[in-house]
Amino acid sequence: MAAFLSMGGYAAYVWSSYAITFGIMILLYVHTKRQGEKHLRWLRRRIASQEKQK
Amino acid sequence: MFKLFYHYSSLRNFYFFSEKLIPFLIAVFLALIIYSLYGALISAPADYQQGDSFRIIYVHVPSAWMSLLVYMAMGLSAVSVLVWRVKLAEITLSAIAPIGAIFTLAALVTGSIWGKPMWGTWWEWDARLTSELVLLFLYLGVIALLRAIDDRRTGARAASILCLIGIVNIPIVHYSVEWWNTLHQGPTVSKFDSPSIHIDMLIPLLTMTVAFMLYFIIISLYRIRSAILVYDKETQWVKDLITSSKREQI
Amino acid sequence: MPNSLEVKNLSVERSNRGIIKDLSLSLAEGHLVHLKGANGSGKTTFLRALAGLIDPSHGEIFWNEKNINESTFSQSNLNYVSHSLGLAEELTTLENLSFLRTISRKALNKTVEASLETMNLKSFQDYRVAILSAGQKQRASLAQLLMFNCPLWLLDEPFNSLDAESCGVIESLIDDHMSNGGIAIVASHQKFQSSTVQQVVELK
Amino acid sequence: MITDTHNWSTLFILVRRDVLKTWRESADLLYPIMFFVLVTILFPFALSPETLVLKSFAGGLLWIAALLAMSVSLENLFKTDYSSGALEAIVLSGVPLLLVGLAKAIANWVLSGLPIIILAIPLALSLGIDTFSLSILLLSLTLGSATISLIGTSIGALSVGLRSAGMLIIVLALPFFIPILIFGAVATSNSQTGLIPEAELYFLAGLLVLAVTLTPWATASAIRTRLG
Repeated sequence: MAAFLSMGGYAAYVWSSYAITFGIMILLYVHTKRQGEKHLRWLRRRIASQEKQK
Repeated sequence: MFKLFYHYSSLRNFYFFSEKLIPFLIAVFLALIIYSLYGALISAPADYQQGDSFRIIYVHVPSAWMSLLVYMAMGLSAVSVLVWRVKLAEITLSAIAPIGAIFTLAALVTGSIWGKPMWGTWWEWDARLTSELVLLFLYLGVIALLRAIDDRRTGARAASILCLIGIVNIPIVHYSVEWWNTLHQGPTVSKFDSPSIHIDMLIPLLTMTVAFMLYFIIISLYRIRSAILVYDKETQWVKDLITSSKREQI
Repeated sequence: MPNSLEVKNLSVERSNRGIIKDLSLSLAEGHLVHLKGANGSGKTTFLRALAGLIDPSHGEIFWNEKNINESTFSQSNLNYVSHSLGLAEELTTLENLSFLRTISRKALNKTVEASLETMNLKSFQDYRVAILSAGQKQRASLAQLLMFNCPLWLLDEPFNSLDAESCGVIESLIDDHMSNGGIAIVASHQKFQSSTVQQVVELK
Repeated sequence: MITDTHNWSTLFILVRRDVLKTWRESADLLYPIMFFVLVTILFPFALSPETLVLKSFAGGLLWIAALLAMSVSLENLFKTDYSSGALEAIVLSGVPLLLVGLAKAIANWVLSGLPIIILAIPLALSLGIDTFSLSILLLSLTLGSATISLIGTSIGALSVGLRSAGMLIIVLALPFFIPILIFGAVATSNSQTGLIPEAELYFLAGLLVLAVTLTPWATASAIRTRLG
C-alpha cells in the first residue's frame, strides 16, 4: 500500500494533479447545484408574490 | 409558423427530456470514472522513462481534449444562435463556457505539475501548454463578455460572435505557437506525446476521456435546465412546475 | 398594393424584463397612431422593434405581409427618428445630413438645404452639432423626414424641447405625410393636433 | 455585392467621415501615437541604455508597443457614434453593414496604424536597428497593423457601450493578436541576423487576407447585436 501511495517517488506530483483536477470538477458540480437551488427559490418567491398581487 | 412552434416546444421538451436522461448519465459516469481511476493508478504499467509520474497523463490529456471539445461545442451553439436563432443554443452557450474554462485550467495546472519532474521548472513554454494558455484567455474573454452585457439574449449573441472569431483563431494560435516554439528551442518531440503508448496505458486514457465527456454533459444539463426555468419564467408550464412540486432541486 | 403594418402578439424582453407583452396591432395607409405611456412602459422599445433594430422574443411584425426580421428585409421603407438624434457632435449639421443622404438606400425627397430651410435651420447649417441647442438638434434630426420618401414614420418624442412654432411645423409635416397615404406612429407625452383621427395606443 | 460602384463610393464616404470626425476631435488622434512612443521609451529605462542590448530586443519591443497602442485606440471607434445615435442612423439608412465594418477598420488603421508605422522609423533607428531590418519591420508592421485594426474593430463593435469597454476590448482582443505579434517580432529579429524572413511575412499577409474576408461580417453582426 505504501508503494502505491509513494507513486515511485512522485507522490506529490501525481496526487496533487488528481486532487486539483477532481477538486475543481467537484467544486463546479457543487456550485452548479447551489445555483440551481438559488434560481428555484427565486422563481418560487417570484410566483408567490405574483399570486399575491392578483 | 414552424419557427414559432419550434421555439415554444423545444425548451419545454428539452427540460422534460433531459430529466429522464440525467440519472442514466450519472450511473454510467460513476462506473466509468471508477474503472478509469483503477486503470490509471493501478493497472497501467509505469512508464520506463518517467516512472509513475506519467500517470498525470490520465488527468492532463483528457482535460486538454475536453477544453478543446467544449470550445467546439460552444462554436456549434454559436452558429445555431446566429444562423438559426435557436433559443436553446443561446442558453447552452452561456451555460457551458465556465465548464470549458474549468477543463482548461485543470489541463494547465496538471501540465505544469507534470513538467516539474520532467524539466525541473514549473512552467515550460511548450507549444501545447502555451496554446492551452491562450485557449484559457479565449474562454475568459467569452465569459467576461457574457458578464458585461446585462440583456441575456444580446449577451449570448455577442458571445457567439466572439466565440466564432475564437474558433477561427485556435488553429492559427496553435500553428504560430508551434512555429515560434520550434524556432527558439529547436524541433523536439513535444514532451507530451510519449512515443509508443502501450495498450494497457491507452485504455484508461480513453475511458477517462469518455467519463469527462459525461461529466461535461451532466453539468451542462443542470445549468441549462435551471437557465430554461429562468428564461421561460413567464410561461405557464414553468409556473405549474414550480408550484406543483415541492422539489428542492432540479 | 397599399402598404400595411401588422403586429401579431409581440412581446419583447430587455435585460431579462418583459417590456412589451403580447401586443397586436394592424395599420393601413393613412393610419396615425399616438403612442402613449409612462416612462419605461416600452414606447421606445416598441418603436425600435418596429424599426427592426430589436428582435422580439415572441410574436412577429409584418410589413406588407413580409416578416421584418428575415435577413433579406431592408429598412428602406421607414424613417425612424429616435430621441438619440443620430447626428455626430463633431460634424456640422450640413455634413451630418448630407452624409446620411448620400449613403442612404432610401428613396430621396427634398435636398438637405431645402429640408433645413423648412426647419428654419438654414443659418445654422455650418455650425457643429455640439454647439446647437436641444431644440435645434431635434429639428435638424427631424429634417430627415423631408430628405427621404418613406411610407412609414416612427417618431420617438418628436415634440420635446421644441418651441410652439416648431411643433406647428412638425404637425403640418405629419399631416402632409398622412394625406399622401403614409403610416405614422408617434410616441409623445404631449397631445398634438392632426387632421387625421389619432388611434391612441396606451402601453402599461 | 461589394463590387458595384455605389458601394465603393459609400465605403469611401464612410471612411472620409470617420477620419474627418476624429480629425476634428484631434485629442483622440494623439493617444495612440503618444502611447506608442512612451511605451517604446520605457524599455531603455527598464532594460539598459546600451544599443547592443536594445538592438537584440528592438523588433519585439516595437511590436509590443505598436500592438498596445493600437488596442488603446479601439475603444472610441464606435463610442461617440453609439452614444449620439449616429451608428443607429447609419444602420437604418440601409447601407450594407459589411461596408460599415470595413470602413470603420480602414478609418482606425488610417488614424492609428499609419501614424505608428511612420513613427516606428525614428524609434527603430534610435534602438539601433539597421536599415535592412527596418524595412522588414515596416513591412511587417503594415501587414500586422491592418490585421489588428480589422480584428480590433470587430471586438470594439462587440463591446461598444459597455461599462469599462476600453479595458474589455483589450482583454478580449489580445489573444487574437498573439499570432500577429509572433510573426511580426520573429520577422524583425530574423532580419537582424541577415536572414530574409519571407515565411513570416507570407504568414502576416495570409492573416491579413483572412481578416479582411471574415471580420467585416463579424463587425456587421456585432453592430446589429449591440444596437438590438
